[in-house]
Amino acid sequence: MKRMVVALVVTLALAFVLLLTGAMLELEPAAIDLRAPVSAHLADSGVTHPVNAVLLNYRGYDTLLEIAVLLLALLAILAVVGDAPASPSRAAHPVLQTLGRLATPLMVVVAVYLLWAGAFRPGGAFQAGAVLAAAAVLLHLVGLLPGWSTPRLRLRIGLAAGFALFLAVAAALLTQGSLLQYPPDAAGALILLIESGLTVSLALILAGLFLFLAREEGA
Amino acid sequence: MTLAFDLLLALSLLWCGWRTLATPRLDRAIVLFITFGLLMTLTWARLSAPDIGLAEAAIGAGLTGALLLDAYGVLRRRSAGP
Amino acid sequence: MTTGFVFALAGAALFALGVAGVVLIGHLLRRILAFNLMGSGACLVLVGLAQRHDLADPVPQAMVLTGIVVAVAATALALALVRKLHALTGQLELPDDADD
Amino acid sequence: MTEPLIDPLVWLILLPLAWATLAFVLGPSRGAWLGIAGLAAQCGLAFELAQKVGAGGTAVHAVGGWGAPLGIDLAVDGLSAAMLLLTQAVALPLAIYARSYFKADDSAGTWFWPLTGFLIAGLNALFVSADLFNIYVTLELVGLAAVGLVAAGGGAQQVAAALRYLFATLVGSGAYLLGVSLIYSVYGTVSITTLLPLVTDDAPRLVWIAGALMVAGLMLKTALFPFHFWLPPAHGGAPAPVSALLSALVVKASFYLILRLWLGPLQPLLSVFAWLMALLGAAAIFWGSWQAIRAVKLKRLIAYSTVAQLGYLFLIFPLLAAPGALQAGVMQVFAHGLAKAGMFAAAGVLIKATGRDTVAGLAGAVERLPVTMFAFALSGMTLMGLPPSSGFLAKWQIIEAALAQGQWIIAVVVLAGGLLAAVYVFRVLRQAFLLTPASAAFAPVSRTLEWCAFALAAASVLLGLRGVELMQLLGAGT
Repeated sequence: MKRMVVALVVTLALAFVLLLTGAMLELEPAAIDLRAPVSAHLADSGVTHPVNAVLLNYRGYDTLLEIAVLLLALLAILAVVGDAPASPSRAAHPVLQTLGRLATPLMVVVAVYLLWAGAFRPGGAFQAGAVLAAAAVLLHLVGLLPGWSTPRLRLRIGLAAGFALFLAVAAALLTQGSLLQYPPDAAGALILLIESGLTVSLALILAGLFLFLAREEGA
Repeated sequence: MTLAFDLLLALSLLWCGWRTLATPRLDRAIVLFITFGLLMTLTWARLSAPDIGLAEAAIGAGLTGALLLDAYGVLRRRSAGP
Repeated sequence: MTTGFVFALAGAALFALGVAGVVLIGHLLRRILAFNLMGSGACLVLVGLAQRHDLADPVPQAMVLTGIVVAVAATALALALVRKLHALTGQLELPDDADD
Repeated sequence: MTEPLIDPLVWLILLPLAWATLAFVLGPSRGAWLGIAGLAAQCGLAFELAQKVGAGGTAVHAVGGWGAPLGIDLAVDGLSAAMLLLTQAVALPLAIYARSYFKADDSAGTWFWPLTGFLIAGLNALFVSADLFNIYVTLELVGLAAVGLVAAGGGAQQVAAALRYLFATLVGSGAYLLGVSLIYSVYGTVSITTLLPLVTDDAPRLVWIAGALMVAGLMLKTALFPFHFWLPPAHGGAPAPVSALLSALVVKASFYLILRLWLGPLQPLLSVFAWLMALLGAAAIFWGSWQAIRAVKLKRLIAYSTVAQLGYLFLIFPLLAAPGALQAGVMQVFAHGLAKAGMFAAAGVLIKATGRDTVAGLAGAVERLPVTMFAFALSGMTLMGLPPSSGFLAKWQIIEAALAQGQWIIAVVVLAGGLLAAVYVFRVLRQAFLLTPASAAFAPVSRTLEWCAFALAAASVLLGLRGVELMQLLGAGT
């Protein structure tokens, strides 16, 4: 029985890949090419790097909801793990600890650079936040940062601030005519403001995904 | 020449993905998955998408890998423990 | 064969591999891995096929950045649930649906 | 043209996001009043929007001021306005219910408010989005919030149910995402409005595959038979207010999307699958009802009833050529949404009072909890389709549309489904009418809980008398 199911699923999967491949080969050029409007409005978007123009301006609403998804996932995790005491982090070898101490400021510098660079080349809040979060995870692994228990008010504010700021700016821009409608001359500054807030909160959330789990729950 | 490289990279992605699911040992599967993430980073670079490459390396391979390894460690300790 | 097309094909295969994995594998951690393969596959198809003439297209690239963040959020939640289940029952597979 | 600053369409998304975030920051346990106040305001906004749409056709909001296809458009027609109305109207009484339901030290209750806020925001955002990729993000918002609500503070069974649900919902949205990718590769856009004139019935094969993937993914999320396996444990195992939200609203969201695609851009392609959908719908009615008839646990019974009632929604697909079919489908969404919310709410009261989740333990319930049992019976009336309830109106409209097109077999399925529903509803009522056994101890239950359940159930019946307004709203801008 089990074997038949495996054979069936594998056959179906293979058939699907073949069908899809065949259909892909028939593709003709797309009816609409968004590259032209993306670059045509780049000057008004507040950033010069096209991907970030899409991410934060043209389709900024996607990004707003995506941050909501990330924050929500963290809330759901907190709801699942419940109130468990944070585990003490295990102290690693002193050499590793020194390395961790040295690497952290370096990673903070890299994060700030990525945030600033996002306006005109690859980089931005996500990458910067991820690097900061990686620094926190590293500190935890070498025993310099304990796992987090149920977050207190200050940490909760930090986790939610980036999203709240983004939401507030989005709503405030309704005065311009619609949600997230940046005025071209202020777009750059507003996007930088949002990205700075996001970097801090994203770093905390991404680190939180790790550090809230890094404890012995239940048992 | 670049086509050969692309094909090789695509095949390694598939092989790595397949081994992730098929290899009997869980720790190896996780290491293979992290390798898969790094190969994906390379792939995004080939697709002239360095933004995704950066995000994949940091989030896809890095953070997800750390989460998986940590979970594996806890589960193993718990199973081995009292 | 362009770079974009090669990786779109690989993406299609990865997606199928991931779905088959989620359906067939009982071990929960591996199911999470399979789900991630599936997500990566869909992202490769999105960017690869849009760039089948090897011209970078920022719109699908931005969408994939969104997709990656959503995937890590889902993965973290899934891992939290698996760890909780293991703490409560010692199991790493889903029990049969109890009262049917 | 509305003043953008007070556009109800936008605030229906921003407001729940705001109160959900605030509920988290201020401490998850302080969310109750925030949530209730927010939902009350949202009810007003949804009514305002429905009136506006009813009068003027559609409302469109171009986020960022770019307009599709470069930007993302939000668009509301009669169908989405109706869904928004239902969402707020069901969520508000359930929020009042939840405030009394969760005890102060209940860890599930502490997280209920922020998670529900994100859930409602996701649903509202989904109903107004006119962009396929944006819809993917809203689907994930809804899915992860729903999984979190099922798992919150729960034991092993709840966590296992949440995991099953999580994998189902992730595979569903994964398939949807691949479909969107293929659509983008063919047309270069994911805006529904832009796609509408582009997709024709001689579209390349890739578009067919994309349509099949998206609909299959959404069917998995709607728990259409045979993809229903995840629903009974999740809806049956969660706390009562959560079960009510999930059964009344969350599964409807993915059904709404199937309908939106079917009536919208994918219409030229999907019609060939109409009978397959109806067949699965009929199978869902019979299988779900049969399982409900056999169920030992009360909430399991109600969850299987959801599987069955969702089946009716898919019976309308072969009939969509007649305008009455869409109205019938939406009426069924409303009827089941209100009735099932009322029924799960009533079940929550019964379980709190008897201390256990079994049908057998209900003996004496009519005597001790008359309001709750009356609510249960009213909900049951809607599910069976007895006049004058909205369930009757929905089923009658399906039968009418079916007979008008000579599809009598669909009419037979609807009638048989009503009889089967009567069997499982009367099974519960009969048990509740038994004399209270000497051993039975009924714990006292808050009146608020009873009356919230009653309000929802009564609404499901009374809507049958005011169905015309809803039909008029649906007619606007579709």
